[in-house]
Parts: sequence; C-alpha cells; structure tokens
Amino acid sequence: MSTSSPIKDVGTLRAVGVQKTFGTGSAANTIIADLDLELTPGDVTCLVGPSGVGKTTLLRLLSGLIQPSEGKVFLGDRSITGPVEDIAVVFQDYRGSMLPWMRVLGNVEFPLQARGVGKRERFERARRCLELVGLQDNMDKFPWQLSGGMQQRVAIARALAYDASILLMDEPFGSLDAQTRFELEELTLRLRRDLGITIIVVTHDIDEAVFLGDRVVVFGGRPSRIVDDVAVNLGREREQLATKARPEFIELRTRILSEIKNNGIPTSSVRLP
Amino acid sequence: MSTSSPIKDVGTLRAVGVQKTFGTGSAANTIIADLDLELTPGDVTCLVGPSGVGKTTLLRLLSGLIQPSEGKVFLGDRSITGPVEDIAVVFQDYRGSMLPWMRVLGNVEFPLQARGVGKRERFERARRCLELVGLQDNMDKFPWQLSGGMQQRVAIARALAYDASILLMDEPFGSLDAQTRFELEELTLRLRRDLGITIIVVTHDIDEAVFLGDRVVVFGGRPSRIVDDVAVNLGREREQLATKARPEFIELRTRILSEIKNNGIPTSSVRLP
Amino acid sequence: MLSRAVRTRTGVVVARLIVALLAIGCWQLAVSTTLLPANVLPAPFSVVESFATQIISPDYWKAIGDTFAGALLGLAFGIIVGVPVGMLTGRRPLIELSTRFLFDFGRAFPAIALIPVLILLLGRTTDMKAVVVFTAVVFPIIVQAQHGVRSVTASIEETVRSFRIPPHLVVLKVMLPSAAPFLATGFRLGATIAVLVSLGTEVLTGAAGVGAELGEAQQGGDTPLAYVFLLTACILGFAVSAVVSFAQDRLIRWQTEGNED
Amino acid sequence: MTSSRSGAGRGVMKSLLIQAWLPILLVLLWFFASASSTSAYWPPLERIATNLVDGIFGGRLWGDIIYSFTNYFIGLAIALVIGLTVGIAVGSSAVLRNIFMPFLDFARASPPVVFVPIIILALGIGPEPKIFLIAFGCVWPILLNTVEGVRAIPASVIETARAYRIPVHFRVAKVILPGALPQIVVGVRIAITIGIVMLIVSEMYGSTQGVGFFILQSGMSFALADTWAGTIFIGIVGYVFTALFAMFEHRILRWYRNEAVPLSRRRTRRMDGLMAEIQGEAAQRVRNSQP
Amino acid sequence: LVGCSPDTASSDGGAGAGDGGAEITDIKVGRNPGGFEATILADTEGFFEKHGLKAEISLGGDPTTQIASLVSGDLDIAMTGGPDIARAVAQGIPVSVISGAKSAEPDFDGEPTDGLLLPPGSPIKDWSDLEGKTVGIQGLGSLPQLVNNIALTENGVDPATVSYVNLPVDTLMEAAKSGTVDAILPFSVFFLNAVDQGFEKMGMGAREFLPGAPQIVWAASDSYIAANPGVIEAFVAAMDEASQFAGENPEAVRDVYREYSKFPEDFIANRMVLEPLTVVSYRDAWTKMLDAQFELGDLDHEVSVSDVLLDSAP
Ligand SMILES: Nc1ncnc2c1ncn2[C@@H]1O[C@H](COP(=O)(O)OP(=O)(O)OP(=O)(O)O)[C@@H](O)[C@H]1O
Ligand SMILES: Nc1ncnc2c1ncn2[C@@H]1O[C@H](COP(=O)(O)OP(=O)(O)OP(=O)(O)O)[C@@H](O)[C@H]1O
Ligand SMILES: [Mg+2]
Ligand SMILES: [Mg+2]
Repeated sequence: MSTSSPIKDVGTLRAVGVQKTFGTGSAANTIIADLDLELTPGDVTCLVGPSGVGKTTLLRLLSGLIQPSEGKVFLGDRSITGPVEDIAVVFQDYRGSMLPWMRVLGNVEFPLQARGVGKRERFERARRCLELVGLQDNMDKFPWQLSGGMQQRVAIARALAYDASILLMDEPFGSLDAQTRFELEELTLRLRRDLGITIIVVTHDIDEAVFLGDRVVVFGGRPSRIVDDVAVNLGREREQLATKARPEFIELRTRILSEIKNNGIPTSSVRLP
Repeated sequence: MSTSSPIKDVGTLRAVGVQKTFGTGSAANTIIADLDLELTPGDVTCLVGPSGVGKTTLLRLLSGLIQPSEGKVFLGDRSITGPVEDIAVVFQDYRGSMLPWMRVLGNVEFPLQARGVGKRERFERARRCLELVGLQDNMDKFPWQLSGGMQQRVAIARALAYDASILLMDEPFGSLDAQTRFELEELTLRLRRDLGITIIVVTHDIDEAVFLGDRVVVFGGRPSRIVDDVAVNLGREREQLATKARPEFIELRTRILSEIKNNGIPTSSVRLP
Repeated sequence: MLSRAVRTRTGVVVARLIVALLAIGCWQLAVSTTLLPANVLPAPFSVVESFATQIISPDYWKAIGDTFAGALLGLAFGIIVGVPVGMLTGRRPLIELSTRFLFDFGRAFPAIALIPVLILLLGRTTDMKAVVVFTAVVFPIIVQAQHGVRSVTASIEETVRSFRIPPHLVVLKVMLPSAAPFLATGFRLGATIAVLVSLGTEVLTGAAGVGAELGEAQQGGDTPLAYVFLLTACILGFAVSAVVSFAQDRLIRWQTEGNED
Repeated sequence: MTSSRSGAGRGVMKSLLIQAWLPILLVLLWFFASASSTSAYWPPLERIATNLVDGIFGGRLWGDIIYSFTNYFIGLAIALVIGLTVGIAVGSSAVLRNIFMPFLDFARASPPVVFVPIIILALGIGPEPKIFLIAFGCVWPILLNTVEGVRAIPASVIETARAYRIPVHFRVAKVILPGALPQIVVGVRIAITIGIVMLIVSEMYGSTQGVGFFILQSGMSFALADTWAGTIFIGIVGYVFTALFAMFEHRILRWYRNEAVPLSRRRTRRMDGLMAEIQGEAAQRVRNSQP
Repeated sequence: LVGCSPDTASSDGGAGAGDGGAEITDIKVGRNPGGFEATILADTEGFFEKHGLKAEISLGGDPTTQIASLVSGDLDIAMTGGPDIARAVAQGIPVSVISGAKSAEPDFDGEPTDGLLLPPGSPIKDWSDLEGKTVGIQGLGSLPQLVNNIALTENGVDPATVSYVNLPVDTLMEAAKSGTVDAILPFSVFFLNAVDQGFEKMGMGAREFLPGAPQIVWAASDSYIAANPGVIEAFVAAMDEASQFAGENPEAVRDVYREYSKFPEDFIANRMVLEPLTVVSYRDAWTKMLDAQFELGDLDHEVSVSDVLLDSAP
C-alpha cells in the first residue's frame, strides 16, 4: 500500500499454521484449520465471512486471548502467548464487556489507569475519545442507561483511548445507524492515515469492508480457511459517496458477495411453524 | 396495503399520546414525547432513527414491558399494562436474553413449555424454527458456545416458535452476514405473506427498512418524535435484486437517508488522541 | 412522579408499622390466652417497663459496650482476614485445594464446645470473645468471597485480560465490585453471627456483657428483664446488619439496574 | 482436561495430594507437639484419635450419630424450603423486600439460645426443638443469599421472561432459581456447616443423646480427649458434607463455568465418580484462572 | 503446657498474708449467681482487708468454665460445685478444694431449697414410681442429680432407669406442668417458686440423702495453692468470719441480694430462705459423695477425699 503516512510499526502480526479446536474427544469441533495470515502494518484489513465461521475466534487468537490448538501467532518475532500491550480489542459482545459498576467515563479510563497514566491525562484522553464517538454528554451514565449503539461506541472509545498500535474490532459498527456508522468509518480511516495504526475489522457489511479495507480477507468453509484474499486498490483517500460509486468498488463488492456462501439456510424450503 | 393474504388480526397496536421519561427530578430525561403511532395489522413496519433516539424504548413500550410516563398503549381496545400473549419480542441485547443455563433447544422451547404446549409438539416446533434460522445442528449447545450471529438467530427462532400475531424485532439481523441476512429477510416477508403476522423491525440498514417494510417510520429529535412516516409502495412480493434496483426503492432510500440526522458526531473536528 | 415516590415511601413505613403491630399483637395474644406462661413469655408491656428502667442504667450500656467490643473486634478481623483469603483461594486453585480441608473442617468445628480450652488459652476476656467470634464469622466470609470472585463474567474476564489490567487493579476494580453482592451478604451474615456468638459466649462463660446479664436475669427468674436483654441482642445484631446493608446500598449503586419488581 | 484414562488417574492423584499435604502436615505437627502433653485440656493427639476410633468403630457413638444427623438433615431440608421460598419472594419483589427485610434482619439477630425455653415448652424435649434450632440457624444464609442471588439476575433475562409471559411457577423454576443458583449454593454451603454447629447447640438442653450431647457431656466431665474427639469428628463430617455438596454444586453449575458436557456423555460421566469430579473441578479452576 | 498463668499479679505475694500484714495481696475471685453473700460481705465489711487481701469479685460461668478459669490463672479462687471438681480432679486437672462455702447442713431446720419436686396431680407417689421417668434438671452432673440418684438407690430403684434432661431453669416448672418431664430437680428461687405453685416435695433433698454435701466449694489451682499458701489461709479465715457475720445479720444478706442479684424484691424480702454458710467441709459427706460418683460411673476411677480437698482445709 501507499506509505506516505507514519506507521506505528511494532512488528507484523502473523498467524502461522494455526488450528483451533473447541472441546475434546467426541465433542471436539475444529473451527479453524491450518491458517496462515500476515497483516501488513499500517493497513486496514477487513475480515468477512458467514455467521459462525470463526471470525471472532480468529480475533481472539490474534489478540492472544486464547491459544491455538496448533500453530503459533507472532507479533514481529515474539510468539504471542497472552494479550500484549500493543493490541486493543473491541469485542463483539460490547455489552458484556462493559464493567457495569463503572460509569461510562470510568470504563474508558480504566485501561489507562491500569497503565499508570496520570489522572488528568487519562481524563483528557478519555474525554477526547468519547467525543470522537459522540458521547461527550453521557460520560457519567452507567452502561445500562445507554442504548445498544451508545454502548458499542463506549467500547470503541475505550479501545481508542488505549492507544495501541494494533486495533482489532469485532463488528464494531453493527448496532449503529447509517449516519453514525459513516462518521465512525471516517474515523477509522483517519486513525490509519494520521496515526498509522494497524486495524483489523470484522464486518458483515461488504460495502463497509471494501470501503474501509486495504485488503479484504474472506473466510469460509468448515473448518474455516481463507477463501479469498482481496487487495482493495482504491487508494488511501476514500469518500463515502464517491468511492462507493467507483466501478472497482462495485466489482470487488460483487466478487466478495458471491464468495460468502454460508452453510445455506434452506429457509424457503422449511414449512413455517 | 394489499390484503389478499390471511391476517392474524388481534386488534391494532396503537400508542396514544405516549411520553417516556427516565429518572426523576433533576435527573429526569424525557426520551419520547407525545407520540402517536398506529400499526396496521398484517403490515411490516420498519423503525429507523439515529443511535440512542429511543427505538428500543418504544419497542419496550409497545410490548408492555415498560409503562409510558404519560399516554397509553392499546392493542385493539385493550389498554396494555404488561406483556400480552399476542406479542413476541426479539431483543437487541440478544445475548443477555438467552438463559445461559439452558441449551439452545431449551431456550427456544421454553416459552412454549410455559404455555403448556406438549413435549412432542414443542420439540417439533422448536426444531422447525431452528431449522428456519439454520441452526438445526446446534440444538444441544449452550448459548456461550455459539457465535454472536448464531445467538441472534436463536433469539429469532424463539420468537418465531412463540407463534404470536405481532412480532417486535429490535435490530434482529445486526450480527448476521449478508447472505444469512438475505435469507432471514425473505423469511420475514414469508411470515407476513403466509401467516399474516404483524411485524415491527427496528433496523439501521435503510436498504433493509425499505426492502422489508410496507411502511418506514423515521424517528428523530430530542425528545424523539416521528420525523417521517413513509408508505413503501413496492407491493407485497419483493426480491432482493430486482426490488432494490427499482427507482422507487432508490428514491425512498435516499429520502430516508437524508432524514436520519443524528446529533452530529463532530468526529472530523476532534483531534485524535 | 415525586408524590408517587413519597406515597410509596410512606406506604412502606405504614406497612412496616402494621407488620410490627401484628407481631406485638400476636405476642400479647399468646400471653393473654396463657398459651405461654408469664414466666416464660412476659407481657410486652412488662418488658417495655423493664426496658425503661434499664435504659437509664449505666450498667446496661456498659454491657452493650462489652458485647459490642467482642463482636466488632472479631468481625473486623474476620473481614480483614476472610476477604483476602477468600479472594486468593477463590482464584488460585492450588491454594484453594490445599486449604480446602482446613477451611471446611474449620467451618464445622464447633469452637463453642471447646470454650474451656479457649478460656485456658485466653481467659474470660474480650480477646477470648473476639477469637470465638472470629472463628465463627471468618469462614462464612471466606466462602462468600471465594464464590464472589468467581462470579466475574467471562466477557469481563476477557476484557480485563485483553487490556492487560494489572492484578492490583483487577482486584480493586473488577473482582471486588463483582463480588460485592456476595461479600455484602457475607458481612451481613457475619455481623449478626458476631453479635450472637459474642452473646452466646457470655452466657456460657459469664464474661461481662449482655449475655452475662441475660444469664443472670434468667437465673434470677426475672423474665421481663431477660427479654430486655434478648431484645437488646436483637437490636444490636440488627443494627450492625443494617449498617452493612446501608453501606451496601450506597456503595453498590450500579446494582440499581436491578429488576425493579 | 486430559483425554486418556491414565492421564485422568494421574490428575486425581495430583489433586488429592494437593488437598492432603497441608492437613497431613498439621496433623503431624499436632501429633508431635502434643505427644508428651500431660494437660487434661490438651490431651495427646494419639489419645484423641484412639477415643475417636473407639467411639466410631467400637459402635459406642453410632446411636448418637444417627440421632443427631437425622435431626440435622430434617432441619436443613426445612431451612432449604423456607429459605428458598421466602428468599425468592422477597428477592423478586421490591415491595416485599422493603416491608419485610427489616423484620427478617431482626429475627435473624435473635439469639436462638434464649428462645430455647419457649421452644422446649412448645415442642417438648424430643427431636422437634433440635430440628427447629438447626433449621433456624441454617435458614438465614440460604435466605439472604437467595435474596441477593435473585436480585443479581441480569435485567435482560428477567425482561425476556416477562416478554414471553412465563407464568410464575415456571419463572421460578426455570429462570429465577437457576439464575440465582450460583449464589444460592454459597448459602447452602454455609448453612451446611452452621447447621452442624447448631446441632451441638441444640443438644445443650433437653437432650439425652446425640453427638452434641456427647461432646457437652464429656466437656462437663472434663473428659477432654472425648470432647476433642467429638469436635474433630464434627469437623471431619463438615468437610465430608461440604465435599459431597461441592460435587453436586459442580454438576449443577456447569453452565456457570462455561463448561459443557455433551448430552450423550452425561451418563458415563457419572460413573467416573467422585475422584473425577474433584479432579475436573481442580483442572477447571486452573484453566479459569490463567493469568 | 500447663500452668500458664498470664497476668497473675498476686503470684509473688504469697507470703504477705496474715493478720494486719502491711502488704495487701490482690486476688481475683469468681463467684456463683447464688450463695455468694458471704463473699460480698467479706469485701464490704472489711474481712478481706483485715487479712491482707484485696479481692476483685466477678461473676463466673458454669463450674466447667470456673475450673478452666482457675487453671488459666484468670481467677485465683473460684466457687464451684463438689461433684464438678471431683470429676476435674479425677481427670487430672490440677485444682483442689481449699474450703467449703455452702453445705447441706444436716442441723438446719429451715425449709429445704433443693430436692425432687412433682407437679400438682402427678401420678408419682413413691420413689419406685420414678422408674422409667424423665426428670428435668438444672445442669447435668450437678449435686442435686447425684443426690437424687443416691435417693433412688437407697429406695431400691436403679438410677439407670431414670433419665435426666438438662433444661433452662425458667422452663423447669412449666415443663413439668405440661408433662414434658415427670419431675424436676430445681434449687433456690426456682425450687421455692415451684413449691408455692403447688409442687409436691419428695424427700428432703441433699439434707436427707447426703447430709453435709458440699453444695458450693472454694477451689484454686494447685500451682496457685503451692505458690500462695498464705493467701489461701487468709482467704479461708476471712470467709469464715464473713460466713458467721452473714449468719448473724440476715438484713445485710438481703441487702447483698438486692444489690448483686436479679432476684425479685418480693422474693428477697419475704420468701428467700437464708441457709447457713460455713467454710467447714464434712469429710464423711465428701466420702459418701465420691463413692456414689464412682459407683454411678460419674468418676472412672476411685478418688479419695484427700485427692480433692486440701488437708489443711477446715
Ligand atoms: N467456547 C466455545 N466452545 C465451543 N464452541 C465454540 C466456542 N466459541 C465458539 N465456538 C464455535 O466456534 C464457531 C465460530 O465461532 P465465532 O464466534 O468465531 O464465529 P464468528 O465467525 O465470529 O460468527 P458471527 O459472525 O456470528 O459472530 C461457532 O460454530 C461456535 O459454535
Ligand atoms: N433505563 C434507562 N435509564 C435511563 N436512561 C435510559 C434507560 N434506557 C434508555 N435510556 C436512554 O434512552 C435513550 C434511548 O435509548 P434506546 O435504547 O431506546 O435507544 P435506541 O434508539 O434503541 O438506540 P440504539 O439504536 O443505539 O439501540 C438513550 O439516550 C438512553 O441513554
Ligand atoms: Mg463473531
Ligand atoms: Mg436500541
């Protein structure tokens, strides 16, 4: 990709020969088999694939939250055996990942506090990140007082505040309306451009994947593997309307859409109850 | 709308002069003010609006889960003061609404069991509904063993199995990939067409709203009110590609999109942390 | 809105009064019908009378002070020791397994049966009471703390790990709040157990305090006075437990998310 | 988790060793420290052990044990029923909680020893007053934990049950009870041992038999080796009961630990027996607590 | 392991006793809830002071805790019961009786205040009717129980056929009335109350079956006795004088009870039986008691009077 901007390079995040199996014995269920993936620093990589294919599992593997059954995950030449400081995660289960006993501000500040950032600075940073997601007026509410989309944005703000070099986001905009979503997509692109952060976004929205990604990785199969790995040559500067109207965009979109074959819900053939 | 198909008519669901305020005294926060809404039986009504505007709150009011601070909700001429049998709900917080101590099958069967449906029949019905959402192979897993999208589909299956005349769905397809989403959109249309169920869908996807809805209600403002109420004249029979290509579709889509103005996240003006 | 809140609050007070009056009514009824003889259950009024004479006596307050001293000292140590030990053993399976026998054994070990031995060790002092109280309250608190720290949900656990929150903050900001409902229950149980055990020890050993007074009143056949001390004990236990409840409601405000009926 | 048989066997051994080293060490320390003791209050451990073994295997104590523990289990069962019923009612209704919680706290604070006269007059000197006292002692931890457990059920779960109009008995059985179970078991765990202590207290008056009576009687006779033997026996029983309950708890709270056993394997699993449970739990905890 | 005597301020002052000694020795004395009038009077009337003692008198617990307090050094001298201390000595607890405090005086002709009572209308007419019956008592293994067993034996009833249940004092009477127990063995205020309520006496209690029985005794730990022979001597002398003073001044005794007990005023003024107190021990009664204890299995080996009672005790 173009590299005119700064890149926060902490090494390349790589999965090498990774396999993940849940359960043992007869209950064993291999979700991911023999996966190799290398994430170019400074790029936005989008991960798409049918529901239940193992995207979240892959993200948890990459972040060191779970260990592969076989193979290894590397960051640079360190083998990752647990969460590392350079990676921030936005969880798909954003609700569950809120600490219900802390207010919004507390939730965003918490990882900073853990890192020893001073009181003033962490407040400043948390406030700025909440502003970025449009929640500056809700800092002293409790999570359960927020709507779903607001909670999701708190989770994004928390990850932003953590100031990591690599950002793993699991369906981060799923509960947001079109407008807010656009804003946050722009924000994502700004993060890459201005801060040189390496970003991975799991998304179901193919438009979003192509719009955001420097590269779109299509996941599929059972156990899952990389079905396609599409480079998105739309340049670094993108714009909601113009970019999405470009023929390359439409072409990529169609290509990826045709590749996401889930296990086929034979909905139309099942009698309604 | 066209009325060639059967309609399960249990009366019209109406909100009359509804206002909802959370908190008291200085912490009072009026979310919805002076709302009147009447849902045509047998129609699919889509509810769109920016994040945090009060869509979920409205759904909870309509289902009788919470009571309006002022005004009333009626089903036919009954005033609703608590959940009624004719309404099934798919919650936005689908994860939290799973009973973690029950397997998938148990979760779907549970409302039926509570209703006194016999063992065989409720198993049959639950199985069929799980099949409709493509989860027939995951019936004896626990909720936490499922991916986000799978859990969301369990929540849909549970609502379907409940066999209600009115279905309230809060962002029901938010965590699903495009393909699965299409299938379930089709399913929704089938439910309306074949069973005559009245359906309300909260969604952030304007395409989806226009594609599914006989009518799209646009929510906005603070406290929120109905900004627009759009009749969708695309007929009852719709098709993913053909319908979405029709000029009326594009027109409606653009109109609604321009109406959803959230409170404006000034993302681009905020300095990155 | 406001008026409704007031109405419900006064409603609650009225309902409580009614329940209290009903209870006292049943008591009076049991006495009037001589269902229970007066030297076993005195009339409420005679107890109140006796209460009035006691409440102005400094000895009464000293007895309360003595009982409290033993109870609170034991409870304080029980909390100081029980919470960290419970949290540690709740999270560290090796330590938990190693100490399991000791704790389960200790919990069932009836210290009260070995009071002579304890007297031998510590004399009939406040310390002895505190030790007996400690052995009675520390294990429930440990068990509550153990289960409390295990109540952190998987999602939060994962969040905390991914943000590499250091242990001291995890303990303070995650485990303690998450365990709070469990801990608060432990403290409330502990608070009343503490007063009961302190009192029971006094009854059994004659160590100064409400229990000794109560034993003496019973020996002397002054049943109303015995009931005064009995009620005093109830009030003491209730007071300690109410303080804990109050603190619980104050500190665990987020719990108001709770299921409003 | 280990998959092979021998692996599991090794795990069990390891778990037992971990559980045993500290008690063994303490027993040895006690044994040697007390070996030459001449104090009647601190009899040598050897003598205590002899008395204990004689009492149990000599059959001397069997009648007492059966009497006491019959009372104990009946009392515990009553406490369970009352604690759960009242706890669920009070826990799920803010109104009931507001009105009755102070009274429950007050009743909880009343010293049962002082009520003994009334209890004896009302219930006589048979097993009934003992059962009453045991139930009275056990009910509070169960009740309080049930109340708090019910209150801690996520609002989203309760809302779901309401939306689907789950009738009350179903809601209690399938939503509230399982939801509050993680905290209820804590209450039961505490009640199990409080009950044992109450068993002793209950036999202070109006008794002619029972383990508690034996312990008190021996204390009064200054036969402190017997007193020690009795209390140690009680302690061991407390451990055994708690361990048995832990197995049960482990089973019913599987969902809570996010640990699933496939339906088909449930039955065979039962036959792996006690050791496997202990080992499984240990392994699970190790796994859960990975830093 | 034994003999740990924390803060025994007096352990060094043993020699300083005796009449009018310049040195005052502090002693910690544990009393019972009843029968303590001489102890208080010894303090208030200056008998302790006269013998060089300064007593800190506190109310103790049951005999078992009293004895433990002696061993621990928590108390220097304490009241306890005859049978209790005999059991303690038999089990090797290093305590001894230094003096009597109250015995079942054979010559006293006032109303007895202990013994077996039958509820009004009881079908029990004779000792032999007691076979298989349940008797409510106040403290297992206490003197009344022993006396009653002696009575049963003397009347040809096997004591093993009678079961004794420990009951809280204030329920004894009601328990008998309601039939929960068939007879009761109260003493002091509860005995007299029951008599006033129409309960029937059977026998005359200790006075009849174990005349001179040591109802309350003074005990101390062997180590204290060995270290403070003078204190013991002074204490016994002071108590002797105080007991005589009590016998001669019934109003002073009543005042003591008014101040130091929780007995109702009416009882103290009109009903209380002022039994004579004496430091003298009846050694033949002791012998009979110890023999009976051994025969009834209360002691697991034979104990002689000199094992329990100091030879120097009056
Ligand atoms: N802890 C677990 N135990 C057993 N199976 C699991 C566990 N976690 C996930 N799975 C299984 O792994 C598969 C992949 O799950 P994952 O959450 O990675 O899917 P996903 O691609 O993120 O799907 P979605 O888009 O729906 O979120 C699913 O079939 C799920 O059932
Ligand atoms: N229990 C509550 N207490 C206080 N405020 C609440 C509560 N529930 C919701 N709110 C507030 O009400 C507003 C609307 O919330 P609601 O969940 O209805 O939004 P929504 O339209 O569903 O948004 P989203 O699309 O993000 O889910 C929010 O601003 C939220 O902060
Ligand atoms: Mg996922
Ligand atoms: Mg919502």
